[in-house]
Amino acid sequence: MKIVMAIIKPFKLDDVRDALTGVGVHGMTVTEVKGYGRQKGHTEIYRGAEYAVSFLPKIKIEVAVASSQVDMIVETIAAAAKTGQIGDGKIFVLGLDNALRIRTGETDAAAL
Amino acid sequence: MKIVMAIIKPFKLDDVRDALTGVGVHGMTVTEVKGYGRQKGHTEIYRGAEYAVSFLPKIKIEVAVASSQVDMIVETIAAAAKTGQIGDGKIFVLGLDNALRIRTGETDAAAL
Amino acid sequence: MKIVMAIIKPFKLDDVRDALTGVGVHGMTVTEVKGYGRQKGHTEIYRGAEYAVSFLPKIKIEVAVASSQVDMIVETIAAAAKTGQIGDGKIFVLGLDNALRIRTGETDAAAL
Amino acid sequence: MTLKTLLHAAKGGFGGLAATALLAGPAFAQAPAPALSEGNTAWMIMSTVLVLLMIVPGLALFYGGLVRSKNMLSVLTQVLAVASLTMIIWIIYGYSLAFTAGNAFIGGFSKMFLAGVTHETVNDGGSIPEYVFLAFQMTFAAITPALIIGGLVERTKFSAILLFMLLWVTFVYYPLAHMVWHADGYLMKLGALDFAGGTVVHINAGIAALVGAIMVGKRIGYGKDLMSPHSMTLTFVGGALLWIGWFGFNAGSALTAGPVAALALVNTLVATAAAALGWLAVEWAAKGKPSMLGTVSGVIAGLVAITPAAGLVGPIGAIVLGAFGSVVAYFFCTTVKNALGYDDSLDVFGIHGVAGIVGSIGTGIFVAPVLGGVGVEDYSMMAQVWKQVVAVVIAIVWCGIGSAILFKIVDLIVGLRVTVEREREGLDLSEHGERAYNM
Amino acid sequence: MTLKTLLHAAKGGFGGLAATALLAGPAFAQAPAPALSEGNTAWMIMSTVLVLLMIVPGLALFYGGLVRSKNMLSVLTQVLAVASLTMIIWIIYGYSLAFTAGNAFIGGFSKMFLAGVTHETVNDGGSIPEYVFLAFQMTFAAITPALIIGGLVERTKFSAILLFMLLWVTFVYYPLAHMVWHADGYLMKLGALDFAGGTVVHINAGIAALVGAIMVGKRIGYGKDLMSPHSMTLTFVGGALLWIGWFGFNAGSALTAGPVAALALVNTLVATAAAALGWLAVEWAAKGKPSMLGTVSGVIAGLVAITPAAGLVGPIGAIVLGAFGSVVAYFFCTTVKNALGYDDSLDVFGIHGVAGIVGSIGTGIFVAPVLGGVGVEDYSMMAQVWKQVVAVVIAIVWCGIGSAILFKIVDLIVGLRVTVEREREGLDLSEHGERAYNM
Amino acid sequence: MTLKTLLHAAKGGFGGLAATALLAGPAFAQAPAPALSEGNTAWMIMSTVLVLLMIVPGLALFYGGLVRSKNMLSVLTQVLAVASLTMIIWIIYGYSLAFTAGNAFIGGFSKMFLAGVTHETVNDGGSIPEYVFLAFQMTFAAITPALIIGGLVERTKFSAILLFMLLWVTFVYYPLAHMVWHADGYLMKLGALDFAGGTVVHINAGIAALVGAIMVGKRIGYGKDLMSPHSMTLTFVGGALLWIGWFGFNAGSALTAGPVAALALVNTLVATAAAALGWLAVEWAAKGKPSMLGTVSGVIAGLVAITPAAGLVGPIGAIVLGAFGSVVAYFFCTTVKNALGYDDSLDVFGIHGVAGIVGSIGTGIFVAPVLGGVGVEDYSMMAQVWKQVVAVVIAIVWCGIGSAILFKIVDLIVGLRVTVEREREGLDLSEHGERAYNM
Ligand SMILES: Nc1ncnc2c1ncn2[C@@H]1O[C@H](COP(=O)(O)OP(=O)(O)O)[C@@H](O)[C@H]1O
Ligand SMILES: Nc1ncnc2c1ncn2[C@@H]1O[C@H](COP(=O)(O)OP(=O)(O)O)[C@@H](O)[C@H]1O
Ligand SMILES: Nc1ncnc2c1ncn2[C@@H]1O[C@H](COP(=O)(O)OP(=O)(O)O)[C@@H](O)[C@H]1O
Repeated sequence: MKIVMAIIKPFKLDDVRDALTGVGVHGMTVTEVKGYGRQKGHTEIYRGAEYAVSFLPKIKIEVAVASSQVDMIVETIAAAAKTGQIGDGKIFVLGLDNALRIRTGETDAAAL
Repeated sequence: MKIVMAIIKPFKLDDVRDALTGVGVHGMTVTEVKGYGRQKGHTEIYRGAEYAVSFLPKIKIEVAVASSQVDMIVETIAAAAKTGQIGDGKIFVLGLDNALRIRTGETDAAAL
Repeated sequence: MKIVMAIIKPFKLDDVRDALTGVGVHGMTVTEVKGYGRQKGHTEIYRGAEYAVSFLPKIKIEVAVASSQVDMIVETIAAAAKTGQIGDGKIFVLGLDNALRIRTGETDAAAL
Repeated sequence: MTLKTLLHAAKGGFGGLAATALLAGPAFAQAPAPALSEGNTAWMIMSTVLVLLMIVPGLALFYGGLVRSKNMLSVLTQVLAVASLTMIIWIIYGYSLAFTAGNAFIGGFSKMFLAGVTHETVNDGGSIPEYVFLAFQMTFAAITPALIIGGLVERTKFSAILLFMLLWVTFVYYPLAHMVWHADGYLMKLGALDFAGGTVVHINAGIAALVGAIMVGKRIGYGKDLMSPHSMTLTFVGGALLWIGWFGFNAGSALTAGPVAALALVNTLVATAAAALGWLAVEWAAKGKPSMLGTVSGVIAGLVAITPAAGLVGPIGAIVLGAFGSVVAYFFCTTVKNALGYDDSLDVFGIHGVAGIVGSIGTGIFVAPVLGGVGVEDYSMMAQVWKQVVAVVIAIVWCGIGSAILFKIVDLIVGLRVTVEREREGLDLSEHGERAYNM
Repeated sequence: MTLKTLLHAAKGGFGGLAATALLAGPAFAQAPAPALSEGNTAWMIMSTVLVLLMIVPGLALFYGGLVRSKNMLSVLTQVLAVASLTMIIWIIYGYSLAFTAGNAFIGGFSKMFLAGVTHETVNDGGSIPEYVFLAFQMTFAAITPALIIGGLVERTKFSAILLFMLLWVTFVYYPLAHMVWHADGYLMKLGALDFAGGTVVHINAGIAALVGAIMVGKRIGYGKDLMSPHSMTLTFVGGALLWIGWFGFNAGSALTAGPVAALALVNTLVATAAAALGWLAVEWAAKGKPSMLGTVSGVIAGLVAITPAAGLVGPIGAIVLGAFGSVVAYFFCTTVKNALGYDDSLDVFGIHGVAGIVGSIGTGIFVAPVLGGVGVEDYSMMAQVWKQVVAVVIAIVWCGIGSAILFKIVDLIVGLRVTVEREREGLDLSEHGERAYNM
Repeated sequence: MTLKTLLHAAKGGFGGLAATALLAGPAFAQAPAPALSEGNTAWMIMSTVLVLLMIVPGLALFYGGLVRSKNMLSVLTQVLAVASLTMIIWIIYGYSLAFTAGNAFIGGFSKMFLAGVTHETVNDGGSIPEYVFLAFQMTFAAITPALIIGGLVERTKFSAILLFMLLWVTFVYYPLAHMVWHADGYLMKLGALDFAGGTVVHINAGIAALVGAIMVGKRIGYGKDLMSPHSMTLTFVGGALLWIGWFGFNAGSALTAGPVAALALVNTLVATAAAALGWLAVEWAAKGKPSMLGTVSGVIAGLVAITPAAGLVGPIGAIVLGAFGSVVAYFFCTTVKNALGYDDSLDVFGIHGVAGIVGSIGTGIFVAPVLGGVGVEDYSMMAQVWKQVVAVVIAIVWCGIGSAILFKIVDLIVGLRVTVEREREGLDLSEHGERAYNM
């Protein structure tokens, strides 16, 4: 199993969620994060004080999936999250040793 | 070493924290997240606009532990977080290559 | 590739960001988290109610890097985040199987 | 003495003003001498302050709480800047155009830059300094354009809003205020009743917002994305302060601290309470849950509905009018708007326009002495309701056409809408360079 | 002229009213003719608005800030709906039951639906329209039930709250108001002093909240989970607006804009300041840190303590009374409550009940001319304190028993408490279908 | 009758007071008899309440919104506690030191503990109870120290702030108030104009804050870390409430509800509107984006600039003064402060000090009848401007030296600054044991 972790633009969350549901993924965990990267930030001015803000709001999606599905899911997310503009984000795939559904005690693929 | 990552219901945080402390785990990192899964969301109405909200508040707990302790810790969390109702959450176990305590420079098991 | 995940004190974020930029890391993702550990929390009193708050605000930084750079980056973060006082935090290194830049479709090292 | 001659006795002032002299019961009869009254002046200064409270922070918070947090500051800035701008214009030529003699549709330029206004000039009733009268009216001329903002939020350029409001008060508001509240005004002469501004303020703003919402177009993602209000708490606070300030608006429109203001005070309490309960009840019945936003929306709808009637109907009439205005507004905001598909983002038309129309027409009914109202000379319900309908139609047509033309002109000069990227980033950062919250 | 005959001269009105005529110093002696006063009317309209400001947004924010964010809207909706409901009931029969002749415990139905109230009727003092008097009193009858909400938050059904409050104002509030403020009232005749509502409003609400807190039961997780206030900032704002509005409550209870109101103004400033410093000081000494919530709690405790005494004691007496009421309330909220273990969630009893009792009894002491008070006829400290104690005991017993019965009835009809799941999800979503914040 | 004798007729009272009697136009001439006026009393009670509204929640929110959330409660607590403390001191000896006869620089102790103040004593004009006059002045003596907090936030000990303010009102504020507003006062006799407190309140607070900011030192991370305001919304609300309350401050300084208050009302509206637009415009031109914070900062700058002039200049003069004060303050806050590098955290000097100076000197210009002002006897622009400059310089020197000495003393006794760890943790937790938000 793998954990697919995608960093995307906030306004793309609904699209990605719909796309994932479309390919049969029915669980995910989402976190509000701040991203630093090539996409340049903005300047904020409060009276005399000017601040260059380089961290931009992003959304992190984590989905645990069976290894066989990883490629399909990465592609699905990438397609749904893409605007073609700088700052679209990244998708990372990490190894996942075990999974457990707390409610039932089911493990691994059955837990997803 | 492993990272145990649990997604639980927010009101179970204190129980889980106490259970972990009880079995000798004295460090963890907690994040407020939103979960999408089998547990159905709710509908919000703001004047004419009805929104089906499918992301629910959850808590993510990350604990770095020695490999030998993983099973015990997973069980401890599962027991404390369980209500038996849909949406109780998941526990994921990921591999952890290295760990470092910034303050002392200790590494691996000593860093936890 | 690896994911370096550091838990640090919030006021050290700018220092760490600058240090990382200094060694050529131009991307990272940051999350506001709460940490539980050796650093003791504080007591809050609201009229008659006293609460011992044991979760303290921390910042989690995640950086995906090529395996060859891991040590250097861990050291850089550790140096920048260190105050020498309890609660400085941890650095964890996790395996990273794949990476993808959504905008371009570039993968692995090219995606970082 | 009765109230029969109410409107025909108006001599160049505000509807409510003439009312006062005439309402005078025995206790009052000894003191209608044209001397400054410290009591009336105290009340009218406070009324002016209360109407300003409606604008900032009242309206700004009521609206601001309903948008997404990335657009919060844009709403606050727009409300404050529009109010400031229209106050300065009021001094330059607004007061003159609205409240000096001219023709039936607009005043003249004789009081530009407040020419001739001094410490010694008084209002038409004679009991308060003219400075107080013009300040009170200034706040009405400032809140009305600010109300329109609710139809335009989250997508309209700041420059477009300023320019539009400048034109709109000049070509739409001042003429309508003159028609309704000046002795020579067309609607005043017709005998249409508008105690505190149902047509001039609420229908007027509601229609302009509707036209604007259609011409500016829908927000990106409207009807698809989650656009939940970023802080219902702020909306509650804003709504509550609107209620508080509205006592200046309604009871202040008596221009005196006497029985007319007293009646307006009671009506502004009970019509609003009834309207809050009305919305709460229909929503509870229709959707299964009574909401905070619904209850507060009822508050505003009730306040709007009682505005034209505040000093003219009895408390029971006020309760009926408030509850009815609220239920009709509920129906518009939840059903009609969705059916028609326009993005009147904060329901300016649905609440101010709709409840304003209900209130204006209802005033013609509940002013009837048999229904507890204060009556007007030679009252006939049919005739009065007809006059009210004429006033409503004139306001709708005048404002509808005028606003459409002005939005078009502004679109040609500066463009109405920000770019898609700016809209998505949020107007706070893209138009104002700030963020509302850094928690 | 002295104030000796203060209470015995009351002729069917509000305690403070009679006071005014009697307080008249030389400057005033020429003008007590029973004519409408624009100055008094202006002040009393503003006072009414100020008391409404105490309810919304004042009390709503003060309470709302103290709950968890998932229950914020439930508090706001409860406060607004309860106030709206009790205002409408006031028009229907409340004003009549409280302020018309009847027996020593309750009035009659002669003014149901405001029968007989017109533009020309005035209050007993004759200087303000009856409409203003009844509107002012309406806000008292609305804030008192709203105060009770603080003991019930985060777990009580919305329907239960509405039903309870409807019954409670009818069977507990109106009778007590009649007893204290009507010329025929039992406590008025007894000579118990209550300038602005220490017994009727604060002890009354405090006891009802305590009974409710016990009968509804503790919140899930009480004493175990972290239940920190979700926004202390809002609590501060609410507390500050309560202070602001309380000038209408206290100085407005003079029913005139003269020396009595002036004294109440000063006392409502300094008693409150002293109480804020009092809580801050004991907390600093006892816990090591002076808190914002403590300072604001002191503000409220001081306001409650000075309420029955506002126009009756001197400024130094007010300072002592405020500080003392605050310290006693501190002791109850921090020690007694924890010892007894009931969940009076927002300390309605601890602050309003306790400081109300201190203030009511203290009024009997500090009204003494030798302590700077205005005095009452044939004053004897022992006798007056005894009358005050009798009034307090009657209020506690009447309200305690009445509230217990009514809570039981409501429990049988609709049930007092939401389910565990709904409580855990939060009342905003489960009862109202909304969320307060979407940042 | 003209205003020529304005200041020389002042007999032991407030600048604005004497003005009133003299401003009396025909309508007023019949009624200057020294009897209590219910209308004036109503207005002055409200004015007092409005100034309190400026402090809490107005100023507290305006300042609080600008700090980081970890210091929010410290600001709220400081404002509330400082106001409470200085109100109690006012009763003990402040009123006496400021407003009883003494020498040209300070009053005496004859009214300590309000000795001799009764229901029957009135203010010098005779139309309001002395209790109201002293309560109104109490709020001025409370808001001025509270303003200073803005220069000290996020790093100063709570105990240091309380101690400093106690000393500061005693040795700096009361003497300056006496000099400016008492008939024997040095600046009053000189003929310097200060209608509502430009020197006593704003320059005074601005200078003290500047001295404090320098002596306490910069916040850790100043100029390096992101210190964005935690809630611009709260700052907006606070700014708006400051505007609302300022009508009590400015129009209340007339001490009557007549033509002078009316003029101050209009000026407080239009100077502020012009100042908001002024800041917005220069910022738009200079930085490319007009900001909410800029617009609100303009509001405050305009209010400060019109304060000394409120009842003395005409509306057009007010517009010019407001806009000019705002633009100069903009320049100080954005350019001069950065160049000099001191950490006057919330720009108390940049806004209150700078716009206060502009307003004080500008009053000498725009009071000219030829510029629409009300004039003073034997007016000569050069002479009057010179008097204004003298007053400004005296205020700066007196306050600058006094504040420096007092900060030094406080540093020696309790220490000015918290430890680095406490500062980093935030004052809310380290000094008050609470957190503002638990969302
Ligand atoms: N090396 C990295 N490790 C972790 N997150 C990264 C890394 N590089 C970029 N990110 C995340 O991806 C987001 C987008 O990256 P950015 O370089 O701005 O644009 P793009 O992905 O289009 O090249 C960043 O805001 C950050 O959250
Ligand atoms: N495949 C997944 N990957 C990551 N997180 C998941 C996944 N499936 C579920 N979750 C998380 O677990 C939570 C609970 O899942 P849900 O399906 O609602 O209930 P249950 O675990 O009882 O079957 C979700 O809200 C989500 O945060
Ligand atoms: N076993 C762990 N797993 C995950 N996070 C941990 C673990 N132990 C500590 N942490 C994180 O590191 C932070 C600092 O740890 P702490 O024990 O307080 O201090 P130190 O690292 O200096 O020994 C904690 O607040 C928590 O966020």
